[in-house]
Amino acid sequence: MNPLLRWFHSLGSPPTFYRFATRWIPWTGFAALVLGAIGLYFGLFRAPADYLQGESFRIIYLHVPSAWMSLFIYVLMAIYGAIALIWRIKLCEILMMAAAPIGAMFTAVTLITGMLWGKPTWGTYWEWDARMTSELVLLFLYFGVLGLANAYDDLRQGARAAAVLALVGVVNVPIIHFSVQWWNTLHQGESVQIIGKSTIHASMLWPLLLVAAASKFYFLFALLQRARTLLLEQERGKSWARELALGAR
Amino acid sequence: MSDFSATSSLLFRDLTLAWHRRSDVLQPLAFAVLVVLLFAITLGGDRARLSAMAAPIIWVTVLLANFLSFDQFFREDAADGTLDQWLSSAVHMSALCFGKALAHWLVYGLSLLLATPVLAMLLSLDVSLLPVLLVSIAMGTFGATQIGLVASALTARLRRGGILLALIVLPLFLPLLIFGSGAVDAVQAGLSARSALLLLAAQTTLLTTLAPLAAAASLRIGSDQPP
Amino acid sequence: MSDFSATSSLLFRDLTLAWHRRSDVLQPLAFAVLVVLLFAITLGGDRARLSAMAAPIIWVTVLLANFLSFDQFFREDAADGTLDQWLSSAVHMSALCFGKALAHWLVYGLSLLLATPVLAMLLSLDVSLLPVLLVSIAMGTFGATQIGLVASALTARLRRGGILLALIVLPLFLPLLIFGSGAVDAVQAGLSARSALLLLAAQTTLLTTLAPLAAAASLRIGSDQPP
Amino acid sequence: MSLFQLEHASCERDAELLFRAVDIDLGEGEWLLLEGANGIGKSTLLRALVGLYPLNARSMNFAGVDVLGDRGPLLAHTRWLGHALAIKRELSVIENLRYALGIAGRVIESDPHALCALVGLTGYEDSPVRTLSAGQKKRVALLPLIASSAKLWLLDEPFANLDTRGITLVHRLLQTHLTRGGSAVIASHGDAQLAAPSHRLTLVSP
Amino acid sequence: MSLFQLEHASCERDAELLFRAVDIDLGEGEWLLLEGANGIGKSTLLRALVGLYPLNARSMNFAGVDVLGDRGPLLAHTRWLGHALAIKRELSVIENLRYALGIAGRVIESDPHALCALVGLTGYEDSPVRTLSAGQKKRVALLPLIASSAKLWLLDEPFANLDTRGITLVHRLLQTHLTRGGSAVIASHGDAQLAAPSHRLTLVSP
Ligand code: HEM
Ligand SMILES: Nc1ncnc2c1ncn2[C@@H]1O[C@H](COP(=O)(O)OP(=O)(O)OP(=O)(O)O)[C@@H](O)[C@H]1O
Ligand SMILES: Nc1ncnc2c1ncn2[C@@H]1O[C@H](COP(=O)(O)OP(=O)(O)OP(=O)(O)O)[C@@H](O)[C@H]1O
Ligand SMILES: [Mg+2]
Ligand SMILES: [Mg+2]
Repeated sequence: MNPLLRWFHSLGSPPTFYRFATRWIPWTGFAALVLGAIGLYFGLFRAPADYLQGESFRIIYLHVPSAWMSLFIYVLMAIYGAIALIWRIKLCEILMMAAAPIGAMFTAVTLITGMLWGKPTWGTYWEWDARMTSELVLLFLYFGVLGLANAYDDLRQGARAAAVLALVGVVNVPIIHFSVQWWNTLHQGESVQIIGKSTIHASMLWPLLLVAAASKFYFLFALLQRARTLLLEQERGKSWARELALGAR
Repeated sequence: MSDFSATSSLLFRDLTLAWHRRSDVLQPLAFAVLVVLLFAITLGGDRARLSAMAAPIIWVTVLLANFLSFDQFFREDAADGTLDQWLSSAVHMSALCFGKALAHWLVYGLSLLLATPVLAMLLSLDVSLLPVLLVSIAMGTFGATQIGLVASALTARLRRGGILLALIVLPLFLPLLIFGSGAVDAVQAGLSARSALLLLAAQTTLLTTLAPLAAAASLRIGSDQPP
Repeated sequence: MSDFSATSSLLFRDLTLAWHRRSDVLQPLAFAVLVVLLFAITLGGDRARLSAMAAPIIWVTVLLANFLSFDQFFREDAADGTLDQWLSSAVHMSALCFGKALAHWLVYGLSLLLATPVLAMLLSLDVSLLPVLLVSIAMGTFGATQIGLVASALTARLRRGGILLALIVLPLFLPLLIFGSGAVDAVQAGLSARSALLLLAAQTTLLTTLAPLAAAASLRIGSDQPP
Repeated sequence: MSLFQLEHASCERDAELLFRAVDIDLGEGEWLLLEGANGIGKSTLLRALVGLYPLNARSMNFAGVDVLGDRGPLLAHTRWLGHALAIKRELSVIENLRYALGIAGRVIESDPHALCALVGLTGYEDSPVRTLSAGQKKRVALLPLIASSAKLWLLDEPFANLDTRGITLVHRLLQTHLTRGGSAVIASHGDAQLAAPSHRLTLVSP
Repeated sequence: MSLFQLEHASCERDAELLFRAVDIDLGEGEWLLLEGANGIGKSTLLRALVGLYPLNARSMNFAGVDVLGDRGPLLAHTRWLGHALAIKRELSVIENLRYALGIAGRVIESDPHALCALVGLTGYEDSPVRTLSAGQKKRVALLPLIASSAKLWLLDEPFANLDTRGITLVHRLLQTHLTRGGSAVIASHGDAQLAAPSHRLTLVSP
């Protein structure tokens, strides 16, 4: 077997994953903290004010990274769901379930920061604009996944049902991303390009990228922590989990 | 071959049942007419305004009426033990799910499609918009039915599926609504509806291929609760 | 006195059942939010237009959501034999019917009433119109529930009640709608809503006194068809 | 004294007579076993007695009062149990009992746990009925019957789905009811051998 | 030869064992009577056998093939009948039969009227099932069973609601099935005395 595959496979066993998570949780949390602190410091205090929007544009450092994360986490959740359904890997069910509330949280932050930003720039908190609407719908999708998972008495059955929904819901992600092009709307189009030239000034860009990286690490941190708890809950009958609980006491 | 005969058998069964319950089956349709009628009455004064909003109102109404019909997808088969009977025999569930969706569309989708000109008339929609409205509604309801298939399969066994069904269906409807009513908007604005319709068609095709598989996988979840 | 305790017992039973099925019970509510949301999305561009139409849209939506809930009035009690059990014992049917309507309003009507401010917000209704909207919706849903009681009692035993229910309920809803949304219109136009509200109250009172009697008489019809 | 009297009764379905004219004369402490092939009309007859189905009869008396026209006096002292069990899946066993009695304008007089024990549902008092087995559900349906003070029981296949202990139990409940001066009409298929009925009525098609 | 083998099987509800480990070894032409008190887990066991409920077992074989992981080979030759009858009220008796078989990818091979006569439903072939009595509905549910060519029957209380002739009839159908090399597991409460089972399994709580 290919060594990468073998590593992945061994990680799939609950006790191994538990140890892996325990090892990496502090590091990811630390990275998130440091990167976030630097990025936010430069973004909020050092970057020049926008010539059009003034100081209110600084909300971008919260809004855009969480907007990216809200989409990214959904896609990731769907991938975990697909793996869970096809290969019946229990760990992926758990990762999926662990990712959902974090994604919902980022979606909520996007919506709230967007609304706060909308008031000074567009003069209204809410507008039935394409991107806002579809982001709201993304929040509903997250709620649907969470609600469906909780509606089943059995944890694993709930996870499988939620996985189907997560997969089916993936169609919404491109819609949210491209909505600014498909509809003529208030919300602005893409200004950060990975390939090609960004339309945003470098002194504004690099703190943004730092915060974005921090949000990724924060996600990893929260994901590992939640997954660890879920894993213990699901495996509470198994011997390794019992030993661990005894050892902790 | 046996899958095909099973699917067509289920199709005929569901159509027969729908015929026996024709009055219940027409309820979503009645609902659609009702909504439009009430809107026409309340907004009736200003005819130009009404006709400008006619297409989106019709699209929303049709999707909502379709949503109301989803309750019927698996509820009865789950309650009277038929679903368990299928799961405990060697039938090909995704073929059956395809048959169920087809039957459902022929009953509910088609009747809504046929009612669309009436709805358009009630809201004094510009007649030139009718063709694109009909085409988009035909595709849209077919796609919506597939969404309903999956959502109903996911909630068929749940004691408390009600609000979940709404929560699941609504986000998935949105893309259909965007491109569907977008197509009509485009024509209304003098543009070509081609790209919107193509995107709608792509979505519907994708849904039609994937939904029966997803539904089949979902129906087994929760079978430990007898009806 | 025993009638009173029977009615309150039924009331508590229905509220308990509603609590157990809270997710299903919220479906009409979800539906109302959904309708308003979709309308807001499709008509969203023009804010002023939306807010001008907000009150009639809300009234229509609330009545429709209420209509959807009528399906639940007697269907289950008829299906599991409870209705037959009542008819074959010495209970006072009209007292029970009154209890059923009250429970139904407390579950569906009240939740719609509580959701009305949210609907108003979604459609950016003028805040000054909210009080009259709430008062009219409160009375309107109560009257509508009584209408639903009678209509559901008439169709409880029918195999194919669906469209009949709509046909019975709809014409009866119209007076409520006219005076209810009329009251809001009056305030919007700077006039007094008093006479519209009084007429609405008169209707609701009349319905509340007569509906339980009519429903009790109707439930016996068709008892020769076991569930 | 005769508690319930029925003379020359028959029911029709689609303008055809279901069974030949039947006569019932039931005293206090007596019970009647109603037999007959599937589809002969046992359930229909029981439903007709409580007024859920049209009944043709020469006369029908309960405790000396004519109840052919107005079933009121009969229904006040009768409990009928049909094929549909009239229990709510979401409610617990005790809730089902409480509301069934409450809606009839009564309260539980004896201890509900003792009643549950009587029908063999100890330990399931607070389980939602949805989670019970078929035979356990049947027992739940019997609860309001034994908690009520009805003089006349009309039971449609009370033994179906019950295990042997459950059948004995129903017979014991019936005996208690009879010794208190009650009466019963019980439709059943041969499970009733455990106790000898006072009367036996076998429906036959005309 | 042994057709169906089950070793050391048990089911759990809410993390509690329902019944003690059971073993089944059923040859062709043999049938097993599954007994036990109400709520012991008979229906649950039957559901678990066809994969509707999680089953713990050491092994499970059908016709020599292991079917513990994948029920496919078992389900292709098995018909299970549960408490819910899986019939449609609005459809007629024959329509119910036709669609039940059709959806399983089969057609009615014998004359449907002859099949109806076999279960005693002559004259009701075209009646909507809604208009049948309880026992007649049960007979309708038996139709797809005898029209199928399933090797293994798993029947949950097939005798409930049937009259004495109906019970004899089911036993006759069962005999025919067994002489053709079929097998059956039948959960029932003491109505099965008419014919001696090849095996008897009484579930008891652990
Ligand atoms: C509730 C209201 C809002 C919501 C739901 C929202 C949602 C989003 C989402 C989902 C993205 C990520 C899109 C993607 O990467 O595909 C995004 C990006 C962005 N948003 Fe918002 N937004 C809102 C309000 C605003 C406001 C008021 C502004 C500023 C005037 C704004 C400026 C931006 C910018 C600059 C980006 C980055 C665009 C890019 O580089 O791709 N947003 N928003
Ligand atoms: N809703 C109905 N509409 C028309 N005919 C009906 C209806 N219900 C029952 N029947 C017919 O009336 C007859 C008597 O039915 P009933 O249910 O009284 O029989 P039963 O003696 O109780 O039988 P079982 O032992 O099977 O319960 C049957 O032949 C049946 O077909
Ligand atoms: N949906 C459910 N959820 C939780 N527990 C259940 C559920 N269904 C059944 N049970 C419990 O499982 C046990 C076994 O039930 P099962 O239906 O298998 O019994 P059974 O042997 O078939 O009884 P009967 O003879 O009454 O049909 C019972 O104690 C019951 O309370
Ligand atoms: Mg009967
Ligand atoms: Mg059972």
